[in-house]
Amino acid sequence: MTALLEVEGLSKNFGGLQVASDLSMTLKAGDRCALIGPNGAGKTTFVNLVTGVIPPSAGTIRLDGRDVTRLPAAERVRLGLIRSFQVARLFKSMTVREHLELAVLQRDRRTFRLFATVARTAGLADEVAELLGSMGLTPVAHTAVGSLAYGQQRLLEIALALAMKPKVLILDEPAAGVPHSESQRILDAIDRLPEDLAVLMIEHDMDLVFRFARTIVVLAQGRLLCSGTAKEIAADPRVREVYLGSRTNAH
Amino acid sequence: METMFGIAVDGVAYGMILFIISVGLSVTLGLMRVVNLAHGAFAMVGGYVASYAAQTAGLPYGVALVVAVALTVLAALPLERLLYRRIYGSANELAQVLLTIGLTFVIVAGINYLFGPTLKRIPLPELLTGTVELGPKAIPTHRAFVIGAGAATLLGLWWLLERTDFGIRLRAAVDDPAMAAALGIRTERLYLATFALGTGLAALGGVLGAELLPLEPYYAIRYIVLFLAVVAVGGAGSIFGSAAAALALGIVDTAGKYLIPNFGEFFFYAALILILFRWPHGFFKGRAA
Amino acid sequence: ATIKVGVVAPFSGPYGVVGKTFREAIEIYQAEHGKTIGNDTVEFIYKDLDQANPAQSKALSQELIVKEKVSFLAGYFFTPDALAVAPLIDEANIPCVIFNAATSAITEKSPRYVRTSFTLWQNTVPLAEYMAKQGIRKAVSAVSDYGPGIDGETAFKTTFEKHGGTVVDTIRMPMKSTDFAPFMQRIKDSGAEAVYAFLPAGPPTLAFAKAFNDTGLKAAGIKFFGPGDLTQEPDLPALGDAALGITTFFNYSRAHDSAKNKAFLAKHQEMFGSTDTVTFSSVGAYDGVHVIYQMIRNGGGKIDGAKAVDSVKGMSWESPRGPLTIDPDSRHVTQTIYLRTVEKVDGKLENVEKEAFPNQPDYGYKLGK
Amino acid sequence: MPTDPGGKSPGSLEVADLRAGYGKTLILDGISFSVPAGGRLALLGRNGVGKTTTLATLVGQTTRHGGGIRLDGVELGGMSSSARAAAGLGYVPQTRDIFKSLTVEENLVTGLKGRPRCALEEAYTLFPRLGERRRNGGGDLSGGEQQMLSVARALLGKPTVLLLDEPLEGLAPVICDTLMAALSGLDMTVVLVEQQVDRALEFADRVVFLDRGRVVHAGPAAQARTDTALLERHLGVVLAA
Amino acid sequence: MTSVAERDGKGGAMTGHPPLAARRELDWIGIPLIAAAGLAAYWLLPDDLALLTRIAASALFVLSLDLVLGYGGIATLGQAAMFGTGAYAAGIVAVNWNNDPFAMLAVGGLAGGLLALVTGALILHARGLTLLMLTIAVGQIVQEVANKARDWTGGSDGLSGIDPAPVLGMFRFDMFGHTSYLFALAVLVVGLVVARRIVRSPFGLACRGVKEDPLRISAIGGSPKAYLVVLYAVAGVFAGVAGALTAVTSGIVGLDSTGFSWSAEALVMLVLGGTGRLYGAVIGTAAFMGVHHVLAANDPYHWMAFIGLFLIGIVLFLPGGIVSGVERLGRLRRGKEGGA
Ligand SMILES: Nc1ncnc2c1ncn2[C@@H]1O[C@H](COP(=O)(O)OP(=O)(O)OP(=O)(O)O)[C@@H](O)[C@H]1O
Ligand SMILES: Nc1ncnc2c1ncn2[C@@H]1O[C@H](COP(=O)(O)OP(=O)(O)OP(=O)(O)O)[C@@H](O)[C@H]1O
Ligand SMILES: [Mg+2]
Ligand SMILES: [Mg+2]
Repeated sequence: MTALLEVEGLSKNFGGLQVASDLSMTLKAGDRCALIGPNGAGKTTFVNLVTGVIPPSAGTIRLDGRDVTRLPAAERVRLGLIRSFQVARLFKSMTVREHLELAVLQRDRRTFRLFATVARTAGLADEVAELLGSMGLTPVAHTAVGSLAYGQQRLLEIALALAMKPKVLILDEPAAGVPHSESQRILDAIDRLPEDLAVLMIEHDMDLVFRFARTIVVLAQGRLLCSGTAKEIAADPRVREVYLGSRTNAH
Repeated sequence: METMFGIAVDGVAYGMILFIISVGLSVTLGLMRVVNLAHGAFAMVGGYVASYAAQTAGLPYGVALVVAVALTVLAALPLERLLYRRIYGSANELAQVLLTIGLTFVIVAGINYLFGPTLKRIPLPELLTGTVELGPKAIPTHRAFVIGAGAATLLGLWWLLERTDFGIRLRAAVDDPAMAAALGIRTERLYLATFALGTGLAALGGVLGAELLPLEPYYAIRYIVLFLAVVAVGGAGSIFGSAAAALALGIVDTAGKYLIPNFGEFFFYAALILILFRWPHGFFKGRAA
Repeated sequence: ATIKVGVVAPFSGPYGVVGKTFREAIEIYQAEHGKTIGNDTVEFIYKDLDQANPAQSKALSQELIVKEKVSFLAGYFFTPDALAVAPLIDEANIPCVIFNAATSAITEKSPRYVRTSFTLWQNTVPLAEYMAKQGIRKAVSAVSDYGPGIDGETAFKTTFEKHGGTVVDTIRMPMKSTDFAPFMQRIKDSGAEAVYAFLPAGPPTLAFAKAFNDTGLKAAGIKFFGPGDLTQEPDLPALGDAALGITTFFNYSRAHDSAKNKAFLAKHQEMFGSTDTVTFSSVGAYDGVHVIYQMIRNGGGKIDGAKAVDSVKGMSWESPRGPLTIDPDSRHVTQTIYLRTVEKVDGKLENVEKEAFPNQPDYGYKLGK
Repeated sequence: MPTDPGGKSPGSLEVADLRAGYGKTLILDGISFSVPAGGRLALLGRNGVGKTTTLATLVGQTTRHGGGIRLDGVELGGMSSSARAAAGLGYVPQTRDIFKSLTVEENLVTGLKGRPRCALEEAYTLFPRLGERRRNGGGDLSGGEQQMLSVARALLGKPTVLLLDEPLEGLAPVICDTLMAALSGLDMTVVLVEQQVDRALEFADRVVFLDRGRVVHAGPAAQARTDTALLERHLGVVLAA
Repeated sequence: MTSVAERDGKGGAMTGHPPLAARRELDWIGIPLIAAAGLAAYWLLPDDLALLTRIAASALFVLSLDLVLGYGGIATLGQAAMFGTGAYAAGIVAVNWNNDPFAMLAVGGLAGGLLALVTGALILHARGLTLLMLTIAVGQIVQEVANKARDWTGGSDGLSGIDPAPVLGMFRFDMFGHTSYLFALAVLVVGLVVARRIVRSPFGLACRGVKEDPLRISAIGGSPKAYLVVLYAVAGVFAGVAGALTAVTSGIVGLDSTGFSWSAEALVMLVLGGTGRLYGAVIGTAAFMGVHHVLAANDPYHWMAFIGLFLIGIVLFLPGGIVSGVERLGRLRRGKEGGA
């Protein structure tokens, strides 16, 4: 299968602090990969580098064969590299529905229409309704996001990412703040995604990681510690020491 | 060479005056996140009190200065309780603008009513009149005094805000008032104290700067853009930033006036745009978002 | 019947004191001469225009004409505000008596303008001639960068050079300047013997005068001349001793020594408790009302704008500032310009008149575009 | 249980018929529970049932419509947030609420409540990570580091009652171990809200389940741990064996 | 597992956000209402057309500010730069080449839009106080240029002698102001309709997103700055047309039309009326200028104190502006009806 995302020798330092050193990784279509590692290992930084929120000190990033290392974040999004945020980042006074409308319009590059009407944009309503349904957000469609419970905001984060029709989807702790009872909903949504896209998930909830991931990559102190299948990782003594601790078991 | 020296000396002297009248705004705007457009009004009130104390009541300059600062702060405290307290928080920026403009109008009208529309002055003591020689340049003694006062203010504020627990608590309370309160920080008293500090500095600036920005009821509105410029260039909330900005703007303004007086204004604002283009958050990255 | 006069002037805002002087002068005139002429009562209606804002000036004047049905417009402190009403007064055929706005070109724009104040040219020409006569060869001009300032600069340069002097540097200072030290340095560096300076009355004049002293220009023997806006009476107490010895040319000083002025001041003292606010704009308004009264009298109760203006062309009278004549051509007052020096009189700073230059017309009329 | 029997250590918390919400919206509809001094209560429930609101009401960040909060017999209900903190409440909010513009060390200083600066070492010993980052801006920290900072900041003030809202969220499993061990060693009253039900029940001695702003079950934690039906009913989860 | 959605559905309905819906409704009747009120004023206050004309033209200007501030979150104290540029452009064209009022409006809008486009591209990377200062600086520079270009603009004397041709060759701009007012009112209403359209377009939606969180917009693939620049330019067109409208109806343009205080006054009027609601701009302008007019007429000396107290009162008792008060009333009434 084709490599959708190729990262080579990616490095970043903040002042004297080396947060990413020489990271390389490849995501192919159909990959379901989890990125784990101790707090402050550099996972979010890695995502920020890949998505273009911060510029790398060294290294290259290729998306679908194209070098995007110097492209601005928005440009990468348009090429299908989508992320969700670790802490929900939403437009507080806009409704759930408006969020999804905006995302879909933006994806289709229809946002510079000054004299069109959102309500009458062809196909929009149906697609938004479907997205709302898939995350169980239909009942709160007209609620301003500011007064949603945190868990629902997380679900909307995911819905937004899906609305962008990603090729590569990066989820930064998608289940943080979502109770176990509902994290299944997120996994279900991921399961329903087309097979030809790649998903990278960062998560500290090992239940979720082991249920989701086909491969796991472990990061520690800005370096790649090891990678492998869930079983291999769970058994790896180094990973147990720096990250998992003694309690966790792979299912 | 001599020209350059002249520009530098005049520029620094002007810059220090700008600093001393703007730094109070940096405190309220940068640290408390209140777009306090009434800053000029408080400076003006300070100036008028000093003028009254020195001219009508015949107090010596130093005493008048202290009285002015104290009275202005006293007068401002109820305002904090009644008005400002309700508009803290960055969600309220527009309300802040509106309220402080309204307050400014009221103060302007009040001063106009009480003291009349004509210019007022604060007589200088013998000691501060005349000039001091600085090589080939002579600068007015009063300005030299202001430079000294500015330097002292700078150090004092820096110490207070960066080196004491008061400073840390204050910045915490501004960053997230609810959490600060949950940690036991008495945010209301802290705000009150900081507001008092800001107004006190405004009054101090109003008195010390009166030679340059003469006192009249419209003082409150006339110079607010100048104050904002200093704070923006310095980075709101940064004391050293304000000083650096004031000096830079003072020198730019002086150079512009001296070298191309016919385009002085143009030069000043063009420089301002360039500086803000290069340092969009001010010289010292501001605390206010 | 009631004849209404609409007065547009700043009554609030930074120039609020101007409106106040207008109003005081009008009330004094009416107290002295009565509110009625024949069977008609003269009523003044005031509109506040706090800053130069021609569009607003026009709207207010329009309201005065349409709603209040005034027969005269008067006041106008700023040039653009006065210029704004030209089409209105022509359409409505109403005389407009300008109490202050000092750009020469105004009266060219409509035959219905009459002006009782002064122009920069009027003050500056005798000033420049005087400087030349004093043997001054090299001078600098420093003016505020706006219409009247540039009028002053042109008037000064033309006249001074015509009389053999050289203007070594012309400095236009931004209106919003607060620090004048750099300009002073430049004046010093220019090697001039004297400086001609004009700033509109207000806060900057104070900083300017202070800077002139503080930076040692005065000590260096550089002579200072300017129109009298710089030392207008209400600002003198604030200027303090820094003002002592400043020489200005102007059409009116509160200290003018004449029976008419004494009477005016006495009445002012009686009605308003002090004479602190009395200054050039007071007499501008006072004489303006005089002209309006005369127009009403001439018309015998009927007011036809064009005819009313015609009827006062060439009119002469004695004003608190001295003898005045309305020039039939420019409709601007020809008057005496005085050389004054700031001195302490009975512990109060005053512009004390030293020399008089009678019959000065508006030299600027129909000179510009 | 670490509380010494008859011990005089303060920290008994009593909540009676608490009704509160945001503005006019009522979220808590009469909640009552009590924790003895040194006791540990787990407050559990599904998404959006009002756990956070309960803790926020205890520290005075919501609108209280009625009911009482007593700490060692003293009514806190009418007090300001800062006065409650002075009375002994410590709070770790769900959203962490780090002061983003302050450095790590300055953040910790705000939690000292008058203790000397050398006490900061306690925090650095508990979370060495924070020691390494002490000069960093609080806003630059990674998610988990912020969580550590928030917990450490609350602990530094030596509260008599500690309110923890999902303190394990975003922490690596090893760090969770460390933190839970540290919390177990503390001699203070703790109210814990946590998604990791197994850890919460292991830690607590009593448990309260909330649903839609009401208490729907209260009992010993040990019993709840084994009662799968109970957990299924109130949380919708089944604990791994 | 019980359905979470059901429970949260209830929560959602409870915390549902009526203001938005209410806002929409009012927004729709708002424009016809303004047009009707404008016409009513024409009959009721025939002697005050000069004031009414100024209100209409100013409202259009404040509306332009609402677009940038209320819908884009661009804090500006330099909107008058575009207003003044439009006014001067229209005036210069009228004096030298073509005095047709529609041509003047077109030129003014074009000039304002162009200036906004160029300066916006230059300064809109900044936020907050920095941006505020940059807008002020641009305004000051424009004013300085207008002051220096005396040959074209008349400098501080103002650009006078603008004599617009009759509208459609039939209606002369006379001193009674009938034509001026109806013309200004018509332009304002058209402006409102266009603005409403823009605000509810996909572009308007995106701008609201940028206002709340520009970073999030780039995370869904948009360029916040591009939106803001376009919005700024569009608002610049509105401001330019407003300036041209003032030039048409007053026949003169002064330096004040580019000034800081005019920008600041517009801001006050907008916040007074309520930001982010188009008709808030109109109501705020009418309220401010109306109150000013009445107070200044009765007591020109101290109107300022009253205006100041009025502003303070609004902030304390009616945050969100006059319009929010109206909305609150509307909601109250609806609530009662629902309860009955
Ligand atoms: N802008 C910055 N300046 C300085 N240090 C930074 C900055 N951003 C991140 N760091 C540091 O880089 C390290 C890596 O942070 P990152 O957010 O990538 O961690 P993470 O792996 O996502 O951790 P977590 O699981 O806790 O979210 C942290 O120690 C953090 O303090
Ligand atoms: N600021 C707010 N304004 C209005 N309603 C709010 C606010 N915060 C929360 N709510 C509502 O209060 C209810 C309870 O929220 P709360 O945050 O207490 O739940 P929780 O039990 O902590 O849930 P979670 O597990 O998601 O953290 C929810 O329905 C939520 O929508
Ligand atoms: Mg992270
Ligand atoms: Mg919660």
